[in-house]
Amino acid sequence: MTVPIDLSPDAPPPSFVVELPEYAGPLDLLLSLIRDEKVDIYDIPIARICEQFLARIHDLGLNEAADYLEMAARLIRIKAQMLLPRSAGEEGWEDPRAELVRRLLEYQQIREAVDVLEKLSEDRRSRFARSYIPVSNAPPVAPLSLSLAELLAAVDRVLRAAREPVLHDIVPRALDVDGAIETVRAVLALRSSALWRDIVRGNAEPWEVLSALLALLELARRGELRLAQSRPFASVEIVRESPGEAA
Amino acid sequence: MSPLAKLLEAALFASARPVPTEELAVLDPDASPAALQAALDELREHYDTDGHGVELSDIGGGWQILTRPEYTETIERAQLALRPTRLTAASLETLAIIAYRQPIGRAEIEEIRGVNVAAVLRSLLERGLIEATGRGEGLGRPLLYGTTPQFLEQFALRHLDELPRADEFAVALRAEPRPV
Amino acid sequence: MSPLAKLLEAALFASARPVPTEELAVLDPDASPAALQAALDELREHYDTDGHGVELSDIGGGWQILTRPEYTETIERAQLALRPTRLTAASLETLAIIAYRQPIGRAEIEEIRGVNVAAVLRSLLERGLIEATGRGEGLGRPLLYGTTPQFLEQFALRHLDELPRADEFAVALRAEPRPV
Repeated sequence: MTVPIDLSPDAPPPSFVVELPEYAGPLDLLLSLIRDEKVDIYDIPIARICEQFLARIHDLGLNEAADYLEMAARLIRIKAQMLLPRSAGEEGWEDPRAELVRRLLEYQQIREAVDVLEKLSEDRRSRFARSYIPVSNAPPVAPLSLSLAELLAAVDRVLRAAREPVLHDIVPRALDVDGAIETVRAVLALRSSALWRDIVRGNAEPWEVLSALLALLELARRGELRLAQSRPFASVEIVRESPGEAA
Repeated sequence: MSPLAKLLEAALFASARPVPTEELAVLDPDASPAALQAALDELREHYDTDGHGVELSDIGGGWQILTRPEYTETIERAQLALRPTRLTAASLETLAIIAYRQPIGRAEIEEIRGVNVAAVLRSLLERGLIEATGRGEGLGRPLLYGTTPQFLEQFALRHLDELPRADEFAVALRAEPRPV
Repeated sequence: MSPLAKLLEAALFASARPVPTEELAVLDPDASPAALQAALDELREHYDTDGHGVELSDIGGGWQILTRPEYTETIERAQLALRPTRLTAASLETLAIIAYRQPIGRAEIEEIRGVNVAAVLRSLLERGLIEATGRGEGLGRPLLYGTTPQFLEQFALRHLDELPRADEFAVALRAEPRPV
């Protein structure tokens, strides 16, 4: 009656862990060389490290990897600069390794941050959140405010972005909003509330759909009607709102 | 609670679906069917007598933990009390493309929009506005997406063909002789 | 448990994501912030002392019920739920840089890591751990990236400032004190 702990040999062998590239990048490789060689990062024996870096990327078959080659070139350049005679005297001399050291230290800091994140994510990975939410128990997600007009405006944006030249001259007056307003008023004169499909017939032309939408928005703005949704995703109800009428 | 009851609670909580008794048995191969049933009863009892907001239910082909019906309404009401959220422009555009080009795969959407749409697709799926409707041809048989019945409800449409056709829509916004 | 604690339990069970305190407050508009906190404490206490398979945590900017770690392997072996895959070293490095330096552009990340990060950025975006938060100055107005609430959730953080400060890291890399 206890939690079974599987210690059987058929648990996946540890070697089965996905093998990542040995180094996360040239700086990682460089840092590990510096660590292996136990040299001071502020006084890197550049010739030796450079040689080992080249040997290591050769061994790893990284000769083709641009990122590693770029670092190799940089090391060679620093090595050459180190060999130059210090002409201006000790005062003006700038250590050619300084920039590299700065980057290595910065990178080392990131590696420490990685350790922190790794530990945090392991903690969280070991706990499950609820994954199955039955439909009837919807999570407290805010309802969605989304109208057909917004969707159609998005279609328009996409179309314009997709075929720029086709849609240049836009004359919105092709719509008959006034006519649609009359239609809506006529429907609401007969009934106190209506649905979208009472206003626009099923096979309506696009301009009719758009006109009706704009008409509804306009009438809602003027306070002649109210657009209501009893719950998220329910049909939009168009409710008459006459100021003179008792509620 | 007993160790097995606690394990069952954790497993039912984490499970991606209701879990039939046979599958729960896998959790502890040493537990007899009677012991398993006893632990399930214990968990149910605990929820019922100890004043919890959830209950253990075995309807619908498996065991699951559900919120108690008396709280459902409050939770749903709270949902309405929240300020309605709006879709972002990116989501709207992706939704528009899916509405008009369904079934459509992610790669095709990204080609039209010119940006990665993975996160947007996830949020539209979560919203229940789109769903995977099948798989396409070609490499990896990509998922194809389409709109859901909820999408129609959101716009108070009966059928998809009540949407203005895309080409008509384009035409509707262009210079046309004024109708009527 | 108190009625409010039960209601909170029901609501948290009904959510797959952490629920911010403000959203929980909507559930009972009459409850004061102190009462809400007391009920959350009560629920947490109840899970901890009454031997449950789950616990209450406040991470990712909200409250969330999670299973206790000791059950994870068993649940995963029974294939009732799967742990998310681990991030690769490259992804973690990139994510660490973004977490500490946000908002930050791709070029700057590549400068720090010394490698091309285009593919890694794409995968982090897909996982919803980072997002484009704006555009930087300069040539081509590059996209700048920042972490998402999901990042906090996945790393069990309440706020970004729970991360150790960068200057707390032992930057000095004098591996071995060398005699000079």
